[in-house]
Amino acid sequence: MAIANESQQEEHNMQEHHGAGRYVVIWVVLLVLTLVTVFTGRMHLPDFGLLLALVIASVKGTLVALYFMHLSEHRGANRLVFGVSIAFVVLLIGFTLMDFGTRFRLANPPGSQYSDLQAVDIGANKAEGRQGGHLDEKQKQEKHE
Amino acid sequence: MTPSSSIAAPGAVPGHEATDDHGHHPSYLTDGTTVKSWLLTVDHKRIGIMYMAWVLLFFLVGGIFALLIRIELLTPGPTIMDAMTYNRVFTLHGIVMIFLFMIPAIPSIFGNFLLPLMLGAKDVAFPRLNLLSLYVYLAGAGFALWGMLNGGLDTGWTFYTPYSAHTTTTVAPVLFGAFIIGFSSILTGMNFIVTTHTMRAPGITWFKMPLMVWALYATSCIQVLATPVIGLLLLLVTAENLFSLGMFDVARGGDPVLFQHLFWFYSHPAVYIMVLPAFGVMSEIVATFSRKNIFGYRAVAYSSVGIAFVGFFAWGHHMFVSGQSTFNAGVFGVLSMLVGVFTAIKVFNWVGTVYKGAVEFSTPFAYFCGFLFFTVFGGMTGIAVATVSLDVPWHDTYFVVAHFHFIMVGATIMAFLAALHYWFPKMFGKTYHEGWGLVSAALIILGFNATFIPQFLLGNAGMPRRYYEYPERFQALNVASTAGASLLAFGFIIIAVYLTYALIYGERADNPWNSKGYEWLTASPPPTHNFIGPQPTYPEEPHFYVDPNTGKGEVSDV
Amino acid sequence: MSDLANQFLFLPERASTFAERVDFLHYFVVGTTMVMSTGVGLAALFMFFRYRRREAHQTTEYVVPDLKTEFLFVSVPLVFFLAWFAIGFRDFTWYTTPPKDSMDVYVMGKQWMWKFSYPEGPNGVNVLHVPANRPVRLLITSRDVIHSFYVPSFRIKMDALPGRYTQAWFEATKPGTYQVLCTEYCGLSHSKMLAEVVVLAPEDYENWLKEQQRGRLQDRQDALADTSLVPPAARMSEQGQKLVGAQGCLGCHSVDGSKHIGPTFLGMYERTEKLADGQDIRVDEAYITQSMMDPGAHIVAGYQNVMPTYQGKLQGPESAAIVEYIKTLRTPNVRESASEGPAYDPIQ
Amino acid sequence: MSSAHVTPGSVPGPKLAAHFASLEVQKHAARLGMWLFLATEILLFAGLFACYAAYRFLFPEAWAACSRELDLTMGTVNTVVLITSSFTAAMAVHYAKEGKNKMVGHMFVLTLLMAVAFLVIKYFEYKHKFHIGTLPGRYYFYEGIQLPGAPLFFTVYFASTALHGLHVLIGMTVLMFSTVRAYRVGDFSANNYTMVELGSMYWHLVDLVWIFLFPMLYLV
Repeated sequence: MAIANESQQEEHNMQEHHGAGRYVVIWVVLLVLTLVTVFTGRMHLPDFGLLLALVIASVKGTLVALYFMHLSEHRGANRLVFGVSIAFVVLLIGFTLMDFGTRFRLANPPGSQYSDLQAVDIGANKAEGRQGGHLDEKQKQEKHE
Repeated sequence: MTPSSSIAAPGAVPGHEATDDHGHHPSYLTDGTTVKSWLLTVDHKRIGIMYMAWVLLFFLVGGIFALLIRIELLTPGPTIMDAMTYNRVFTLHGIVMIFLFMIPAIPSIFGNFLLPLMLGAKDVAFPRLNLLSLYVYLAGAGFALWGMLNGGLDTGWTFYTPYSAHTTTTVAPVLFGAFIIGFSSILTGMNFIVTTHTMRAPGITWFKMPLMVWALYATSCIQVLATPVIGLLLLLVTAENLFSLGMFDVARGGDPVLFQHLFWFYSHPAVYIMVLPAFGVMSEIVATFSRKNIFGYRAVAYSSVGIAFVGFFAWGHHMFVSGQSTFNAGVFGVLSMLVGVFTAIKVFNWVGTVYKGAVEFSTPFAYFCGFLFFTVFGGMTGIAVATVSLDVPWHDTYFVVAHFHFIMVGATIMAFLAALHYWFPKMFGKTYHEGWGLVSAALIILGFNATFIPQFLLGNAGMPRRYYEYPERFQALNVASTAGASLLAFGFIIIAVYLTYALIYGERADNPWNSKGYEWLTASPPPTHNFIGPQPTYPEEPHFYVDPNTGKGEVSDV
Repeated sequence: MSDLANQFLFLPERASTFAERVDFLHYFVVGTTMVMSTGVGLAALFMFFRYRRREAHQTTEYVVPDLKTEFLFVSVPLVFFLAWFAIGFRDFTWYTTPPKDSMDVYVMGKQWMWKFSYPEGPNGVNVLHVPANRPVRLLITSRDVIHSFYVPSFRIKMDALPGRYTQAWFEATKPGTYQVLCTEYCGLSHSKMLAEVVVLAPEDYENWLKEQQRGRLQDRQDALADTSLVPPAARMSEQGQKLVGAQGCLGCHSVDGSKHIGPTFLGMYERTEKLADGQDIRVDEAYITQSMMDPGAHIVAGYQNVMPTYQGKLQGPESAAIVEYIKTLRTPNVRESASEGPAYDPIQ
Repeated sequence: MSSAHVTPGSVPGPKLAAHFASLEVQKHAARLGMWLFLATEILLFAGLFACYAAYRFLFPEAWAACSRELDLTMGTVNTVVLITSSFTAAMAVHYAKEGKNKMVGHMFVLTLLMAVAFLVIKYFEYKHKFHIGTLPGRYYFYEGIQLPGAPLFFTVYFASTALHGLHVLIGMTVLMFSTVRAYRVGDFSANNYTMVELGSMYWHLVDLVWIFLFPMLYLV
């Protein structure tokens, strides 16, 4: 039996052997990025703080995947698998958030940013836990708009 | 280009004589007869057979639950059980049929048995993981059964919170069992994907793979990508039920609709885990029994992958009236239509395959006819319930029940039975009685229709699902449905009897269909390492029934 | 014509504006499905016969579709599906966007009954009164698990989520009584969670509203076309609610948990009370009935023996109805006024 | 794989299972299988990420307040520890390719030590939370933050860190096998390092998940 083409290709790619220096560089970059994200995180940027942190995390994650996990040398199916799984995570989260953002406002959890209902309590212990909500007078008048 | 010699003369299969006549190479069935040689085998064929034994057992269990449900619904009031028992019975019917029967049925039995044979490989890529997946499945089934024997649960197989978080029935072990079965499903899926990528025999390029392999490949992708999400969700609900973790707890600001999003992110693709392998089986069968190349091979192959992909992004059509946003309903509605188009392509191409073919109306083909009927109507009613406003009255009524039984029970069981009959000689080297086969196929197709067509009408009339008692105006249709179910049960009994008989006393058969599928080019039953001697040359194309003298010379376009 | 179709499809009576839209699309979808699948089926049957096998090892021509055929296979269903979707989504948007002048009704599902209340008006258990030809917006919530509010004749359905509101609206087209079913599995008596919508002609509705506001008892029998539809327990509890008012129970017993001359009815059923003589008693049907007939037999600690006997004043069914009503007040933290918003009590 | 045999030649090589066409295929299969398995792990965490995203979207204020309640120093130290452990795991693969089995073992021991350090730090974080009452759902009794959604943050926090911690434990087990093999058998070489590679891939995934969990939980 001959070798499937894919396997040959991959073996060829994996023949490359890099010096340890490459790993050290990546490691240092990862540590620097960690410090950067902690620094920017402590600034508590109002709107895009989490976004910035996630962008930095994605850069770090990409470095780990490409170099520590050798995805830069893998081709074909391996990359596809990784790419598809990341895409599906993004789509799962995207569709779900889209729902919360566009829902009838009273159908979101009371007390949340996208609800007009006030939380009765935060449900902190066994005795509470009766989170409902009520409409403000103002909102009652507005609710048809 | 001329087809290979092995295509021209199906009788002269290399290694065939050696196996049967001289006995040097025992078949996989006789290669080791001890119990240990079965239980610890890594042979994909034996694992497939062991899966078959267990899966059929759970099919029986689920079927008994189904009959109990139908008997209970004979009268508007209580008939043979109380409400609590009924609620548990329909839940267990769902769980057993979905997690223990439908998901492993075709991939784990026929996929395991056939995938390496169809690819000309000696085994799947990870034989020991394959065996592990069987035992993981049994461990999960054990947990679930233990939970059932300890009272069972009454949440419905959808486990919606907050009900599942608070019910006092035995939720945790059954959920944990389903979680474990998820691992088995993932292992099988991984194994199939890697096998398809790395184990194809020389000459088998992607577009020379039989359509069954394409379908299994697409199924495996769904299994690998979707199952982890339900695994996590089952853990969260178990934790909610046992320790009040609070992830979906309304009293803490949690959102039960978020649970539904995550649940259907798995459970909608899971529908395709159940039905895509059925599409694969039917592609094989329609080609073999009309002795024709598949009309639009690439279209059928691509549509399998397309269904697998788009199927992931249609989940919200289960939630049109759940409080989900109108905007999301629109997005999911459009995406659901695409799934319908992919299925339509398949249906047209199957019918097109018969054109200028040579149809032999034997048992598997009878099931193909039933399958076509159930797929068309199950699929069209699926499109209908995904048509956003129509879902409002139909949601959670018997219309939906009838729709998914048409697809999952109708189409998938047709395919399961067709596969069982079609590959029975391959698996055991024997044939069954054709007359009984046709009679029971007719009975079963009739029985399905008699069971589920009244349920469509019940749904139109407004009877909600999971009802223990119902207003009297629904009784006539319920009685009709129960009558159909008993017909169905009768059909299954006949099949069980004549197949068992055939297993023992059946006539010796090698390739009774004169099929040219690659799996038929080795002996029936196949030897342990699948092929003996020089491996048969792979045909120019899968499903190839062209006259070797003229070849593809006369290509007729349509 | 459409009546015939409805009968053929077993569709229930069509009694709202939304139902007309849904049914139109329903006929369209069923019609095209039937035509197309009959076509495919006949083609298949014809070919099964025309191209039957003539010899065992028969070979066949190599037939592949050209691009045009495949394009047809894709585009024809796609066009139909998208057309259905376009109509369906238009109607759905219409259904999820209540008109501005619609009247609000609050709907609360709980295991296993429906409570209806109007922002300024009366409450009802398992019976919702609405005027015909006027848009009604339902603000639906649940107090425990997810329920789903379904009126087959109006073709409307919406889940009731605990702790928040979902909305649905309808405009009933003709007076009558229509059944409400729960379509989201909600536990033991899911299938008994029935209610009814009574659609009244506008002037009848005004009269009904006035009567309610005057607090007078209304003869329920007039409004109900089919008495078999409402489950007995729910009907009894509603009767009990009226009796409690009529017999003056509320003079001494509150239903909102506040302490008055007598113990509150709220959460009384199945509560364990300490009696004046130091014993514990579990409040069940027997105890409530006994306390109505012979109030002095067991006095709850902290209360005076001041209640008159109702022996002879209440018939057997009437006292049973009061017991049923008290049972419905079982869960603590009942909120009587609807506009306060959704509340949620986890099941213990 | 009963009929496996050792490839001929003086260099100790990996075993070729009978059903594979060649070693290349076998390695390719193993690697692809591992990537698929990692994909399932990513989607397992995706469920939690979706819960996180949904509730962060709904309760941004509670999220910010609760996130500040976490110990950023410990979190940062843990991130550094885990990244470094990932680095040593990568180095182990590097040495395995060069056939330096001792160094493979050393690198994995370092990795394992850092994994233990990670868990110890996590233990102290948990302990503090049990003390002040920043606990999931109904067990929440912290007075400092009274915003709706606060108990949910800690549900997400505990669920995701506990699941991640479980993966740290599984990863440690996997690496331990490779470590023992590197010291005892010492047959890793340029054409036999799949076991080291796959083990370290798993460990990188554990790191990868934490790289995302860290900003999500500590730096909102």
